[in-house]
Amino acid sequence: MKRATGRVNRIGLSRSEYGGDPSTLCKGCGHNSIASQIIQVAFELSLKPHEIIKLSGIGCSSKSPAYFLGMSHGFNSLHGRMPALGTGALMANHSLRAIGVSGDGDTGSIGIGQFKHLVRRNVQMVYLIENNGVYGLTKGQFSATADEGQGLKYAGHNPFPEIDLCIEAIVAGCGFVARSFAGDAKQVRSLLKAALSHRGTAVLDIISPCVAFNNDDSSTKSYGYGRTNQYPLQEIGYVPVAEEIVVDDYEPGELRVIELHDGSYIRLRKLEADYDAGDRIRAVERLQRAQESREFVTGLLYFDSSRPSLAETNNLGDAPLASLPEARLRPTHEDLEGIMRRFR
Amino acid sequence: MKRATGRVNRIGLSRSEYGGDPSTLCKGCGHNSIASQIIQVAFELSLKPHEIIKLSGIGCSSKSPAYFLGMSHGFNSLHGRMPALGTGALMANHSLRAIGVSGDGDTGSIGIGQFKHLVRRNVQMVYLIENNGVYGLTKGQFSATADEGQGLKYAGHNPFPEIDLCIEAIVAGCGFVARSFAGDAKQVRSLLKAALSHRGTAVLDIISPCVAFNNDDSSTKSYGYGRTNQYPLQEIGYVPVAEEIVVDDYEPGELRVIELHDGSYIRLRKLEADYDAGDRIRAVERLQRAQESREFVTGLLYFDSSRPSLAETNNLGDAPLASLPEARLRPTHEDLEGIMRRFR
Amino acid sequence: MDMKIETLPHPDQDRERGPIINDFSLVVATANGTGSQTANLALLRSIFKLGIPVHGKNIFPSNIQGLPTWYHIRVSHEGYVARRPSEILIAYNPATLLEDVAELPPGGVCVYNEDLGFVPERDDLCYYALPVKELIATSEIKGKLRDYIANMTFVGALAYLLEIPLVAIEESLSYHFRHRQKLVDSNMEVVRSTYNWSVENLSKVDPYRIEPMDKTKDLILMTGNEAGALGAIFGGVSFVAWYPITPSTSFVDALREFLPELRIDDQGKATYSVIQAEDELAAIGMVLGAGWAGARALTATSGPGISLMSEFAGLGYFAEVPAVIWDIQRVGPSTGLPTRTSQGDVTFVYYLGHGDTCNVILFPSSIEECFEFGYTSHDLAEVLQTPVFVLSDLDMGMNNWMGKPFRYPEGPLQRGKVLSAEEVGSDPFVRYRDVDGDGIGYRTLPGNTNPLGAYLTRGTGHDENANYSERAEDWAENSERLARKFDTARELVPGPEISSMSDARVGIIAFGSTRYAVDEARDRLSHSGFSTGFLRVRALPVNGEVRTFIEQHEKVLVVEMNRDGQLHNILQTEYPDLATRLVSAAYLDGMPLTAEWVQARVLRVKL
Amino acid sequence: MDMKIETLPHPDQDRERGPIINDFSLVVATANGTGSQTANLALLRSIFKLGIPVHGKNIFPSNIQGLPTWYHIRVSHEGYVARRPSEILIAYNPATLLEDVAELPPGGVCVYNEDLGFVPERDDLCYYALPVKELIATSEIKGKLRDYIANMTFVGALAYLLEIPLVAIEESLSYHFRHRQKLVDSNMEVVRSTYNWSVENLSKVDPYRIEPMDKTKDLILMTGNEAGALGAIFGGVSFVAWYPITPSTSFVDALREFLPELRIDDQGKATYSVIQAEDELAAIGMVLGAGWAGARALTATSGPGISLMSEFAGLGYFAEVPAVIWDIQRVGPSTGLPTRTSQGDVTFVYYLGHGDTCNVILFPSSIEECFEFGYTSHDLAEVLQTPVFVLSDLDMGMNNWMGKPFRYPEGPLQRGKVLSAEEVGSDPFVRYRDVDGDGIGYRTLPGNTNPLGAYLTRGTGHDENANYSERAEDWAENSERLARKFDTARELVPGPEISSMSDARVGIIAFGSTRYAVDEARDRLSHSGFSTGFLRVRALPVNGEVRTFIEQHEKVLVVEMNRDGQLHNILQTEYPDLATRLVSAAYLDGMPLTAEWVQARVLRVKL
Ligand SMILES: Cc1ncc(C[n+]2csc(CCOP(=O)(O)OP(=O)(O)O)c2C)c(N)n1
Ligand SMILES: Cc1ncc(C[n+]2csc(CCOP(=O)(O)OP(=O)(O)O)c2C)c(N)n1
Ligand code: SF4
Ligand code: SF4
Ligand SMILES: [Mg+2]
Ligand SMILES: [Mg+2]
Repeated sequence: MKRATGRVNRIGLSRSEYGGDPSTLCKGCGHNSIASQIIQVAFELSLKPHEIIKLSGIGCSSKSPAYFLGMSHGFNSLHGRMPALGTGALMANHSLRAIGVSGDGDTGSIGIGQFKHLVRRNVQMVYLIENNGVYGLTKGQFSATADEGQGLKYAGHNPFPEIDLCIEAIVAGCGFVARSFAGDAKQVRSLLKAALSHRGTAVLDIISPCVAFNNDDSSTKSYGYGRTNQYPLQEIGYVPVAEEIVVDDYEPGELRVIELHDGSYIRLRKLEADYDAGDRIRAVERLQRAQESREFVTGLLYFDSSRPSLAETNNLGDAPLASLPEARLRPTHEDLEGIMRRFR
Repeated sequence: MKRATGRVNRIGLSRSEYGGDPSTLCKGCGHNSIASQIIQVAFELSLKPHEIIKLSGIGCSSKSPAYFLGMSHGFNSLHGRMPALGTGALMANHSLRAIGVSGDGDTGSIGIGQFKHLVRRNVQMVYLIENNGVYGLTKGQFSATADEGQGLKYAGHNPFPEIDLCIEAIVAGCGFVARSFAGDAKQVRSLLKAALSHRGTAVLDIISPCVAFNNDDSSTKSYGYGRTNQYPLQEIGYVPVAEEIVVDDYEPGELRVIELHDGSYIRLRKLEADYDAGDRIRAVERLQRAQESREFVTGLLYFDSSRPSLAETNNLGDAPLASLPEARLRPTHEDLEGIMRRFR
Repeated sequence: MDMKIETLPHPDQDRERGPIINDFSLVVATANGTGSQTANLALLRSIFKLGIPVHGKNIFPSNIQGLPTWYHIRVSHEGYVARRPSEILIAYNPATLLEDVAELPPGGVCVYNEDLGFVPERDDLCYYALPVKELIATSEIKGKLRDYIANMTFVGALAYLLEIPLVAIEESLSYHFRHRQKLVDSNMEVVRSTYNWSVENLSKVDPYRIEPMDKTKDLILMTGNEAGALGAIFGGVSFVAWYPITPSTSFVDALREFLPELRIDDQGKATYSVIQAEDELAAIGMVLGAGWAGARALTATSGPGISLMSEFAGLGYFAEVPAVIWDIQRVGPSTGLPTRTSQGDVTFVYYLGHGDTCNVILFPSSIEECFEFGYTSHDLAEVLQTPVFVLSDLDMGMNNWMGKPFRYPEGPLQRGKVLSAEEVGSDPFVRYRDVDGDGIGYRTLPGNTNPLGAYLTRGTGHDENANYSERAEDWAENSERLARKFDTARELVPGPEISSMSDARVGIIAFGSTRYAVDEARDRLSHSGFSTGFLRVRALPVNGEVRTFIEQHEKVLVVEMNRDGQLHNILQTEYPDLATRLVSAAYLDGMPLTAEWVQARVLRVKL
Repeated sequence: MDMKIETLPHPDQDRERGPIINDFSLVVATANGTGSQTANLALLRSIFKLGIPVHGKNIFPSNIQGLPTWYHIRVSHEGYVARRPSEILIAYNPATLLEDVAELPPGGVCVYNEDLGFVPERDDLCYYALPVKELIATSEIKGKLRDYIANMTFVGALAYLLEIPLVAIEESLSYHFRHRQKLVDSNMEVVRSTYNWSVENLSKVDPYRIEPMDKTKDLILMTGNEAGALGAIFGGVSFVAWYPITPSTSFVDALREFLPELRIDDQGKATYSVIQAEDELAAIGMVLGAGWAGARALTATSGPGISLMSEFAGLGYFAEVPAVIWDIQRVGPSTGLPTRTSQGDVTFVYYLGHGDTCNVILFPSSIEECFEFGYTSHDLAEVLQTPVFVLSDLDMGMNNWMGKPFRYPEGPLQRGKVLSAEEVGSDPFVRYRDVDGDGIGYRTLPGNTNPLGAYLTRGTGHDENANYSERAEDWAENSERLARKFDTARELVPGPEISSMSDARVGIIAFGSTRYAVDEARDRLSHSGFSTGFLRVRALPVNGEVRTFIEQHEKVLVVEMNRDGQLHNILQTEYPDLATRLVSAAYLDGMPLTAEWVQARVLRVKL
């Protein structure tokens, strides 16, 4: 537990009390920025730490629950299997709010099945994808969200079309689908806040550049001296200490071109002010068009809160299943006798 | 091996030589009609049985490879895992044409991850989904393609949105996506023929009603006396012998309402003659709209043969890997010495 | 490994041909999907209602319609329920008719559907031909359901041949149709008309007969899966996730049948949640999530599902999360025979998960124990903070067994070492410290309001405080503690049930559904003066009494329904000094073991 | 179970302080991601190039940047390569500096980065302080790469302290940078300037020194994963599917490095295909598909991946499909310690798959054997028509080991019983008939043009003709044949390697990477007059010679790097009559075993 320091929020906690262990991720990793925003949002919203659970799979991204909300319970589970774990945890206690953190490999490759089925069931949780297009923790292979045609030093050239996890979420029935960029603190925070109050699964796909492995020889600005000339991968690894990439607030409808650590660029376009997030079919179309023009549209892409959450579908009462007393869990002697009579 | 009887095709085989073992599926099951169409198409195209492999997962649908093309090799594998098996088999021998048969549970539930990744890789195979919205073989639970709100006797009411496997295929990058109805023999055959010559994965989602379990109490015309009044499921199972449901040829753009065995209806609409199958974004939109109006659009929904198949991506030569002689598989003494020098 | 079943002289072969009362087996041969199960179960339950010990085994195919199905009913005034070759055949399936007839012993009885065009050849059998089509021609039921109701004809015929009172049959039908009188009437119409026809047209020549007794008055008749599901419900299970797979599906069907009845609260809200997962990886994942968050959670599956649960099982063991997994075993490896019974997952489940994972296993062998383990498994899982596997099998799970009415669980639910906010207090909470020396730490649940109460659960190496650690000592200590916890489990799991005979030189060890064949074999052996001891293992890890039992016998035959002698091998590593006393009697072909087979294996033991 | 490592007096502790030549261990402590591996490997290879037996072990964290990393280099003129406490520390990591220094033995050497503000306290050590920042201030390399090149300073200092000729270092750097002179030069600049600085500023007081020998002239230095990958390539592997997981990733990296070089044909086409799967279920599925269709196929993974492969492993066993699976073991259960070594998957892999599945396992224990098993595993898989597992570990797989240059495989690829169209001929083809009595049927490949040659492969019960069957006899016979096939495997897998001493009363059994600790322990013991026998298991199932070895010794210690004594337990069930002779010496904390530990366990055996 962190001790209160400085300014406190409505429930008397300081920002630092929402912090966690020191990060062991690379300096400048987008995942660290996202963790900071989670801390900030929890502080600003005066969330009660014991009402939150943190869930993750396996990967650099999935390590981050250790680095925020140290006073909340959490479960760093198996690669690609956070959705199932979260589903069970939230059915056992649907009074909790869950922040799930996953990576693009964790969600898009091994975990795509669980992801789609979580969304279908509308399990009430914020599902955060820290999307860098690579497997960070296993050192730089392509994930399923890597751009078609992209090059990576160790992995070569990606010949396969990228999976757009926002499209995947929408066509699986998700009622809250947003995209952002790790360096856009303000947008990340406002989307996080909205997501935390959504009834059902809220998917946030956050582009979160990997300092260490998003490095392409073909990029003219590549500084990858440390890596590009070496052999073989497992023996020599130098990860330069980098600065976080930050984008300042940009306008609805605007395009921002962001230079990444390796000198390549990504194009972010913020959704227009008059964008209608209520039209599922248009949202998918918009994402497909953005894919064609190699842009990432950021903002709340689709929103519909009409579908019941899984807890509602399952007709749960107010008290969490996990805290029901024995009297409500175990049927009576008479119940048993009744059943026994039936099998005579 | 079946002996030639009656009319023979270009390579001297009769239709019956493309047959397999007698079906052990229910009489009237849509899956049987599809097997017949596969036999007919193989006969009409004069396919060489040894150039075909049949692959499947587990389920009633996945049993059917035993019931067609008895002179072709086949592999009835694991539940939901046919895509991986097929990928390996076709990389080992890319001169083979593969017919994969799966169910909606096999593909949409346990297998959705492998399905999406197969499609992304563009493995050259015809991927047939015999879609009945239920788990036939395990007796009537909902699959992920069951309509939202649908009722089934044993499974109750389905509260979750359906997964549309054609949309899933398209957004994963599939270049051949079609939908049909098991009872529409003509359409199934023509789509099968086209699929067999596609470069890459060709997905055919065929609505294939289950006689035994697509039975809803709420359906007024339900004849389900045998089942609806009984308890419990595993003890008493009566499956009435039914006729195959057949739809005669209908016109492009036309809507056909088909009565199923249990008295419920499905609505099929054939794509218009001027439908542009080359527009991916429109195809997804069309499917989403059809979903909203509770129709199934049938026909070739999306077609694009520009993406290389996985064998091309992997730079394979003409000779299958499986038949390379030792001399091409094992590097030379000199090669080994060269490498050894390098590690001195 | 000798896989052949010994064929001993059939017990009835040499008997004098007097009336044989309440002591025979009959088999109904039909095709799948013809609905014959109503008739079979009506028959079974009428015999049961007449006070006669009875048991039914359904040998059904892995498809939905048209393949051969056999329903075996064993009637035994002595109460034996193990599988035994049948003397009476109801031959209603043309596809297997000739084979079925060939399997009858001399003196056997063949009741057949005349419409199948069967011409009797063996002259050592009694035949009764039923003109089925004709018999149902007058039924008010029309159309497709004719086929279905046709099965009632053999019930009617047997009522005459075996002297089963029609009122008992009517009562059973009423039971199965849940007192829907219209259904009962239309079925009874066929039963009655066939009975009447039989009285006039058949002349009874075989010796087999039913006579009312009072041996089942206080008993129930239920499947193991129903019993297990009820046990779980009375154990307070509140979360279920599953993926359909034979033969575990009916376990969850029973949960879904009884939970809404027993566990909806005053406000009409459910005190449970059941989720059909997208596969078994998800099912076990959900169960672990729920167990971690404090619900009593279970999943039910079979071999292929167990394989898919491996990675999560290891996480559950290592991250110390309670969970209950019912494995209703079927024949493997691989998809194998989905509708045949086996005890083939013992080794695999015991070590399920890579690394040094080891799991607690319970082996119920009766419906009473299915019920009991249904709740104690949750107690154990929460007390030990680990996944607990209950290994039943298709035979136990899907067939109807007699049993005593279940005893209401004694004592409160044992929820293990869970600290409330107050209990955490103001000292730092140390999740994995072995405070009590039993290897079990104290846990808190998410939602605990004490700010000192939270921790991060993980599958990675950690120290006592649950912090990530790669330190060698931390790994070794934690893993040693887990081993200690397994020793604690050894003391807590249900001990073996032992039945000794003081002069026995041969002992038998068995578990689960094979105990019935062993019981019967021992009685037979004992009648012929051959004493045996019997120890029924009820859980893994095994505990001390097993050692004593082995020590007390010169040779101990480990009887099990798999190929490789899985429990036998586990016992050898548990008791290396006694390893050579253990003799494996393992056999698997999908059919439940018979007493004859066990008897022959015992006689073959070299002393 | 006793998990504590014995601490014996350190071998150097009592030595006289004369020069110690070519006989010490050094450890470089840095943080992950600083690129120190270049420096470490340059050091390792320069010693190797000087003809001195040497071995390096990388103890690295499961993250990418910033966590502690230790690189151990053991220099041994006697050729020992097992882990041993280090006398020389290169202390470049502030986070672990104090702990690292504390671990040095009296008389140890500490070379440290002065910039870290470390104040020496222990007075039984020799200290050398390097002003790293200052030393690289003049380097032409600017910006972020400064940190990286900073590691070259300790190389320069050690060149002086240990007397390593600079030319050897330059040669090594040239090796690692693949002769890119610019890179070599900029690195050598730092090495040289530090060397010069050291000559002027440090005065050598410790006894450790390097002296050229000629013991490695004919040897190579390579990781086990590289060797295994090369073995597979020379075994004609043509299909690889995998999912990244430490420590198996470098196995596939090596394949992807060498395949394009060695296996592109005249037309520029690949004679192989490598697919990064979406997970391990898919990877093994692809491999089985390829093996079924006739390619030599492999996947490489580690514990969690093995768990996920369970269901397919069972299918491979039952449907009889060749496949090779490399399991580069790391510490489990669960995610465990992904970057630490273990031998913890033996039991799980042996029985991987529900039902009576059992698998063939190979245990390479040197780079030569990694290479050899790299191709023989494919021969075995195709001959036996079954998945073959090769169990290596992180220590073997990812570290650099000396070895003899690999021998080109003798004889042609053994492709097993595959029938061509002509061989199928005109008789019906019976896939699963045991024609030769070895349990292995004949198979055909898809594409076989003989119309009689096709069959449907399945994971469900089948008869000899591969037709679906639920018949009890068919199941039993097929499963008996599979057991017979496993007996055939017993004869075909590589037998144990035995080194006996005629007067030994204690035998040792070990496998894989622990053999080096055993070798050294035995030498030590033998010097003090204690004879031991050694049998190195090279495969499961074990064969006959193992029995003889156990019989020849009063007690046999089974040494392994896991908690539960997995091989020990398997051997007990294999040889129940010898079970009590087997003593388990199992320990796992993620660090490779030491000779001291083995020695102590041997001395503790009660005779
Ligand atoms: C079953 C299993 N397979 C493989 C791994 C190895 N592994 C660890 S993290 C990872 C990929 C992580 O990629 P991503 O989810 O994109 O996270 P990132 O590190 O990029 O944040 C893999 C393959 C594992 N832990 N478990
Ligand atoms: C791993 C695993 N889990 C569960 C099963 C049981 N199972 C067999 S078929 C099936 C569902 C089949 O449904 P679908 O694919 O829609 O095929 P259908 O029978 O409807 O044609 C299931 C769950 C299995 N065989 N393997
Ligand atoms: S490797 Fe990439 S994803 Fe992982 S911590 Fe470093 S920068 Fe982040
Ligand atoms: S159960 Fe349904 S899907 Fe299966 S064979 Fe019968 S009709 Fe077809
Ligand atoms: Mg990633
Ligand atoms: Mg289906």
